[in-house]
Amino acid sequence: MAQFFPHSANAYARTSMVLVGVLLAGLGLMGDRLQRSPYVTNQGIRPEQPVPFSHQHHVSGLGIDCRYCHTSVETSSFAGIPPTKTCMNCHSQIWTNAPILEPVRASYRNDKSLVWTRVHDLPDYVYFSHEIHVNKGVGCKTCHGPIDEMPLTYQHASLQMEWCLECHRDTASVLRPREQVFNMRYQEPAPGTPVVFEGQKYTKQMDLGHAIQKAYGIRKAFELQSCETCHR
Amino acid sequence: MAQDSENDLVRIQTTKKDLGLTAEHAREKLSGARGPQYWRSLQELTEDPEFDAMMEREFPRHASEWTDPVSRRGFLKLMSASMALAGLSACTKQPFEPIVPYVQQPEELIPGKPIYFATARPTPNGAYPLLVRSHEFRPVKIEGNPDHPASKSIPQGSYPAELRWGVTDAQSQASVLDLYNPERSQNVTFRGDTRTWGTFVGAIRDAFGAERGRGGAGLRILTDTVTSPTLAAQIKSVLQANPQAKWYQWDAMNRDNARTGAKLAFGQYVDAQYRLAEADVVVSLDADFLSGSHFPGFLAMSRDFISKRKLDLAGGEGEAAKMNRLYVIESQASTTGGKADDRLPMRACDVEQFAGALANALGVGGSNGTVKDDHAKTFLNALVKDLQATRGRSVIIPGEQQSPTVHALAAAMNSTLGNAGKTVLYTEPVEIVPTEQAAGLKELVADMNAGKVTLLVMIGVNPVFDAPSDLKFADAFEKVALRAHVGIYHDETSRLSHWHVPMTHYLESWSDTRAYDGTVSIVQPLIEPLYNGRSAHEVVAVFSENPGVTAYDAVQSYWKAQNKGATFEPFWNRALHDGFMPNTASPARPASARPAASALAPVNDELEIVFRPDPTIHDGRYINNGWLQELSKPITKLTWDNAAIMSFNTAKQLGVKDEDVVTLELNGAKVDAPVLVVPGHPDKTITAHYGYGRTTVGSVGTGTGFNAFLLRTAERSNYAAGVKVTAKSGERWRLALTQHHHLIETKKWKEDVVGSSQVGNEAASRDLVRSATFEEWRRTPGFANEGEHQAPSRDLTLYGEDGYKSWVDDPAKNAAHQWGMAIDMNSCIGCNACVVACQSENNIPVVGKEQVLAGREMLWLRIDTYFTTPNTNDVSNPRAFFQPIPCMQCENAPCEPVCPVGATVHSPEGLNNMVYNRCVGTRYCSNNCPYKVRRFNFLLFADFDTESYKSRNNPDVTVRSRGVMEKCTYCVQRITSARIHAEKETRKVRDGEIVTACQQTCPTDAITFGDITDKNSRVTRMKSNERNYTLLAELNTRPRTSYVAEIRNPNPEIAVTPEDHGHTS
Amino acid sequence: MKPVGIHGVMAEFNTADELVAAGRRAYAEGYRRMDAYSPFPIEALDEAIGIPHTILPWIVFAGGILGGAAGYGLEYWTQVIAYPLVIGGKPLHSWPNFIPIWFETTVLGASIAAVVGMLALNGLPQPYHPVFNIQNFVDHGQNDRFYLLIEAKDPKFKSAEAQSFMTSLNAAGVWEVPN
Amino acid sequence: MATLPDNRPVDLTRPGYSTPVIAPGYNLEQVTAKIANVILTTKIKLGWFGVFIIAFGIMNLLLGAVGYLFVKGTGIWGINIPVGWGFAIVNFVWWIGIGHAGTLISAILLLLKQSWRTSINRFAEAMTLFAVACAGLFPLIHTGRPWLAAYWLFPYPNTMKVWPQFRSPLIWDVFAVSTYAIVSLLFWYTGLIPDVAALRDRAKNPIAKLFYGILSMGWRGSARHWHRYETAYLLLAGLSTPLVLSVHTVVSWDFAVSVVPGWHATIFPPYFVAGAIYSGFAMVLTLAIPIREAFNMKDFITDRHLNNMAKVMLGTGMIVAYGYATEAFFGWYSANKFEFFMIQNRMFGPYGPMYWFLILCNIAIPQSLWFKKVRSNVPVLFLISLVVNVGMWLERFVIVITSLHRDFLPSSWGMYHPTKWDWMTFFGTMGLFMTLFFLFIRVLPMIAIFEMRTLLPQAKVKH
Repeated sequence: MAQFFPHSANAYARTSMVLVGVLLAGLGLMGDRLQRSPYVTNQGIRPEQPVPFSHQHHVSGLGIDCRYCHTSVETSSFAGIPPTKTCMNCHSQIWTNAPILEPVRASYRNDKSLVWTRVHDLPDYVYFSHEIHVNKGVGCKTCHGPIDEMPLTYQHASLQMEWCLECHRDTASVLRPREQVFNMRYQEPAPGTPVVFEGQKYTKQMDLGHAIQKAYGIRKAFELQSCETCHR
Repeated sequence: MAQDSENDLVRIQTTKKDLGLTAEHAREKLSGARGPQYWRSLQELTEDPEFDAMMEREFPRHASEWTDPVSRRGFLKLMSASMALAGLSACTKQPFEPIVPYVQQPEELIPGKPIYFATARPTPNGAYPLLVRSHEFRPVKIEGNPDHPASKSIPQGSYPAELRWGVTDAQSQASVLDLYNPERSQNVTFRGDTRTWGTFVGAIRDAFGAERGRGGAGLRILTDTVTSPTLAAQIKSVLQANPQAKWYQWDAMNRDNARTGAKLAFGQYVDAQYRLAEADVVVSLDADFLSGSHFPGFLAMSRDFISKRKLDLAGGEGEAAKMNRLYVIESQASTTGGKADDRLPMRACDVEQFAGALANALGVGGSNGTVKDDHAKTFLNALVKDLQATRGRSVIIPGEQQSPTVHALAAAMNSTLGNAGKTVLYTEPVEIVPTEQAAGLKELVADMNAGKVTLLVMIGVNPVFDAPSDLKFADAFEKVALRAHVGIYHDETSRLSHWHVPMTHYLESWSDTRAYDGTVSIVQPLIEPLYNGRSAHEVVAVFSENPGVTAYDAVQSYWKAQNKGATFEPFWNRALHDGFMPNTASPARPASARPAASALAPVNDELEIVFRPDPTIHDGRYINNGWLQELSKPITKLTWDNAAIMSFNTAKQLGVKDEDVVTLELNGAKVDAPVLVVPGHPDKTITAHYGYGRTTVGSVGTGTGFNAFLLRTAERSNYAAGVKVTAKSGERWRLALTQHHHLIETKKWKEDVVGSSQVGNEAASRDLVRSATFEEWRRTPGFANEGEHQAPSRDLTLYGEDGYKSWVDDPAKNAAHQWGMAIDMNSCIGCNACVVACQSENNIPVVGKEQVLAGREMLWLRIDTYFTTPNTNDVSNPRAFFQPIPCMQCENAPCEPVCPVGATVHSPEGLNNMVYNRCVGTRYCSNNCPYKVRRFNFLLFADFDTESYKSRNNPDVTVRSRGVMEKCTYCVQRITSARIHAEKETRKVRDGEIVTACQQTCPTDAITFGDITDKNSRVTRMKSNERNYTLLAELNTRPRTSYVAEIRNPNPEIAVTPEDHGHTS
Repeated sequence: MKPVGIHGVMAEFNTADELVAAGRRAYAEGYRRMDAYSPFPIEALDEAIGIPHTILPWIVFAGGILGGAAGYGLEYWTQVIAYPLVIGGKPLHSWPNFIPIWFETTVLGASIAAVVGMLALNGLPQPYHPVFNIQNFVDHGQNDRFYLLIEAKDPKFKSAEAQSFMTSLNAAGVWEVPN
Repeated sequence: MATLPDNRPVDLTRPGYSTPVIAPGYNLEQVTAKIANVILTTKIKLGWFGVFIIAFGIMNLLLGAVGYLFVKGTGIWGINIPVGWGFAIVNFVWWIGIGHAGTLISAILLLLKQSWRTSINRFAEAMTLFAVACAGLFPLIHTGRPWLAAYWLFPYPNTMKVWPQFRSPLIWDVFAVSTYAIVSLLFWYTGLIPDVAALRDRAKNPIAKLFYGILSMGWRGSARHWHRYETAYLLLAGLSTPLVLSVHTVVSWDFAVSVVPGWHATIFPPYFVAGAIYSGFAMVLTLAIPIREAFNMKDFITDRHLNNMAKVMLGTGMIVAYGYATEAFFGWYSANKFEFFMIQNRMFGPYGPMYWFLILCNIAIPQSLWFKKVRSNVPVLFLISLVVNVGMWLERFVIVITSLHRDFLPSSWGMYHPTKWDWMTFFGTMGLFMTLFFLFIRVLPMIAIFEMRTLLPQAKVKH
């Protein structure tokens, strides 16, 4: 038999060429998806906690201000995790023997810290400061999402650099008046629901944003995306 | 400084509660899961009830962990490791980290914000007043106390009021590292076996009880120089109760000569305090008062001395300008000599003769002295003329290591010249009970040999190592029935003692102390003893009626006694807050020196050896401190070793060269030492720094240097003639120099001896160091910017308008600030304080001798030293120039365009950013950096394993892992925190709000940092100075760091060929 | 599925000259759909059997333009638009530094176009081809003999005629090539 | 006295007889057989096996050294501050240089219609590929964090939204070298297609048939194919020529773009390219001479080839010499302190001896090539080729190290001492190179069969 390759070999040869191309493209796409997946970012994941603390209940339900627990959010890079004492301020009065609160009481009784699991955990070469964001009109919700509706706390944003850059390159799109920062029911300005800032009524976020930029002296995009802003 | 505004809020008194927290937190670190475990003390293992009780008491309070460098470094480590395996950082999953809040948060703590505590570092010749930065109750960074007279920065009226910060010295900066050293002794031992404090007290009380009957005849207490009023009072009361007991003080670098000299001159012990701000002519008789804390009052003296050389400040530029003049007659090559306007090197023993001759010429009765060679004669005559012309405005400073006669003569001359009371004050000594320590130690040894001593308690001393060799201390020591040693480390003495008690670090326990001028500070602890240490107060209390008394009670009750009544509380709190008690400086004594008619010691022609404390590790007490070990010593640039330092000629005569091993032999005693040839060292003499060559030390100090104490006798403790030097053929001792000033070959290579002058020439021809004499500067104020080494015009760019200019010159595209730095060469005295400050602030790792030898030291800031020879190629007496080199933050940074991944880029504020987490380590940037200020982590230099050291790290700075380039960033973390502070108030950063670590610690304020677009900022004023120039300007790198050319003020009558403009030789 | 019918008629020659001559004859005869096979390139064949000039050069040109544009575009977009950073005081669009990569990508684009284009135009890969049914061709086709093939697709093709015509060219052998 | 395949004696040294690029008396079949049989023979030569094992052993040095490097970090090498680049970059430049001959021979000589290229271009190209492979290793492993450099150096969309910094010559390198590797591979493969087709039809063993069958893509020597094939090949040659020049130009920019005295010189690109060709031809000789002995290819790789290559070496060597002269001249004429000191230090500094040794290797000794006697003396030629290889490596060493170790600030001057790991890595790459090369000559035709055919009289078509 003179022919070494069967007739079908031609088809195989050509399709295999196409397949290789498709495969490479597929791998690339997969990698791109993977690096943004919750598996890598922990986005939306609710880690195990010693006590199933519900922001929904405490914030929406009871209307407790963020700063009641996160005391240093306005004064320090770190927002502050409430010491057991803070919990006991109320829970020595109410739910005094709710079983789920036993760890808290135990902690207070034995003077032994609760060990929570970090929900928002930036890489350690990233230096984030709550202080400046909160003071420049970046609302809690802007990064933490609908924290007031979370029965169990999870990470709202990807916390990846590209996500940080989104705002740093376009601050106007997220800024709100300082006094609105901790307001969980704050609505972005819209024709129906204007936002008043320094006596002015604003119906477009961009207009409001630019006004705030001017008023608060927000640095320009090319400054805020400079490396030393977050890395040292 | 930025934090200042907050200081008053946060600089508060430490409460016991905090201490509990801090201790617990530290222990958390120590018993951390990662890395090797460091138990707090063996007691943990030997389940001691007392310990359990203590744990019960303190376990509860967990400290929080957020800004904790441990996790940061842990992560970096994890990252490098896992990425090495995974290979894809984007896909490396970050592990869940715990977050541990307090149970009850101390109210003064704002998590994530540092707190400042005022305290002081006691040293034998006066305390160094400090302001210590503490993160979550972990002392991290040492700063000087801005308010204390001894440590405040140059008090020029022309500075803005809020610009106050405290200055410090290298040893103080480094002392925080000792606190965390895991190799500190951690438990009470008896003959090496672990015991408890309780058993120790019991045993000592028993032995002491036996002595009680005979008035404590067998009890001897040996301490280092005591500057603590409380401790002195405690000991005195013990001695009162036991009249037969004796107390001795011993420091290897003691001030016996000064004391004896004072006796000769005044009939009483006094401290001379020099007011150099008043002196126009300063004469140093072998006094090395510019090179570090081993000279009493170093901070104030250098500050005052330099304040007379800041030409823009001392009477302004131009005609009005005035400048003091420094004559240095010295027996070694020191920074003081390097800064001298006129310098005369000679052997230590000749200094006495010279002093005699000088006194004679100044008409001090009964003195004589012969000066042989002609240059010395011209020098002397010119000096005399100068002194006579400046009566009352001159000062003569005798060296600590010079003979009592010299001290006496100096005192006599000062009063003859009418300087006493003006440029020099005589006050009561800084130590509470001044003694002549060598004599005391002799007496003690005699008693021990005579068997009179049954109980010897040694606190903070190591006599077995550093006592004069002829006293044979160790032998006598053996004869004492019960020997107890109290010290921070296990050392030679503790090894031969029955009992050893770990002592507290000064940051760990309460005490009080006096600065060199007598001002009293409360030593306030920032953290509870990490290693179960006990303070001297507690130990001495053992011999009192109430052994249980704590240091806190002892100190407080002492001061209660001092000021009775209701005023105590405010007084106490004020003292703690300010860090010192106002108006407690020792008053000047109206003392006039009598002409000292003492015969001068005869001078022979033998080879002489000079003993000096080591510039970095002092008398050996800091030998376990990696920062100080790796700190290149001024002038010699030597690290990790000491050496037999000699001149080129002496080396030639002895037929030896660098790194040869020689045997030094002095009346019987022998020791092997490496040779190091240093330009400017006098001939026929060898300088040996003591403190090295210890046998019982931690891993850092092991195997470093040779023990010069072996040659040092009680009689000749500072210099001795007749040392025999024999070269050991074939043997070499590698010396890790950070600047190879001997190996420079230019014209003719293989010419190692003339080498160092060649450096001078090379540096000169490259115009790196620019200086002129006072006269020349008067004639041509712009000398520094003449010659061909100028920056090309800014318009010379390929890109025209959209080029470089658009980014920095166009305000529209610009940030609110443009940072810049100016370094005043006139002010830099090369004392190294800034280098350690930088290391401490920026978590710079220590790499060890081998890596330094390989050329891989990591220090971001270095002090380049160039020698120049006014009289051509005479390397025996060169001038030294000290040039601190941080990153130049070039506007056209050559490092940036060559980085393939953009890990080093420019910030809108003109910083040359280094993004560690982006760096892949091609090292191209370093190759292309003309200033070679970049440092590379060739191996995993950062310490990821020692738990305790992690607590020391500055949490605001990333700890760099292996394979990453790093460099000076103008302390970008400080810039950022100040900027945030300002932005919160929607304003620009004020001038002086940002102070870099090096600038803050500089005793002479040589470094100025600020916004160069602000016309009124100090840095702008410095840069507008005519002497301002930039390094290698012709490369058009446009550095943001510039230098102010140095002016020397030599006496024209002393023949020195004038320096030509802008050139160093 | 097994291929059916015939592919054409093939003749074997011993020298290149004979092949070229035969090719000319066949072309003169009016045959158009034919091909010649030789162990090395023979330029004379092109005009002999009327091979049109290939469009490959234009494909390569396009590839080069594409590669270059992509390269410079990437540089400009990343450095000026996507993440503008000041580098060593140079402008964002520092074009001199962008030239080397622009050049390299141009060459890369062109080269890939050349090879891929060549293979594509040649219809390769094609492991199976009717001519391999002729054992002689397999044994000598890539070595030392020369072949002329008249394809069945040729309008003028009649197997018998073609075979007799071939033999008239005193070929060393003539075969009918099954598909 | 050579003999023809049909055993007729022929005197090649007869006066007036110019050695042909292929010995007379061969026919198509014999050419194919002679080259193909080297591969298709079933029995493995013991000699080949021996050298292969040795090469493989040396290659494992590389694996060991690199493994340890990844564990410990670049600190195991002698590099430091100021000498941030050591052996790694020296070897990189050296290998890249060697990698220039192949493409040059196949491309430029093709355009210049140099028929003698045909018998050496194939393995010269192979050599190029393997040299580039060795070279490509270094830019990666010399970084501090190779596991990041491996992909951060390439532009790909990422979650950090950051990109490579395209002003850096190192990035130019990445593109230049990878482009060069790809194009050389394509060029080489294109040339191989007709030959593997021949092997396919010649092979008996079905596995070999399959292997060559797949590689040949069903090539059948159709005139239409040949037409496009020739066009493509010519175009590739045209593209490769500027490319091959660009690659070493870019490599030279790694240095010339910097500010370091001794690096920052406009002469670098031409002088580097010349040096590359120089070392490339030296390496071709180093390989060709033993091979034609071992496989008895004297009739295909004739003395004429060696002679011509020697001439090319002489020529490029002179350009390189001119480069050295210019550097020295710059140093003096620029009246620039740094430049002047640099050249002084290069000549009389601690590394001075290496400078003079490289002058000896690259300039002095090769001058002997002026003489036909030397050119036609094969053993001597072989030695000279080795000497030049050494010399060119030294040149790179001198350029990299002596420029860095004493640049601007005397305070920061230092020395560089290679460690055993440096040496292991260097020799290791030679092992890698040889291993690949021996595998190549075993599985693929080391000489372009179909091109050899065109050299035969039978291939000349009259009218």
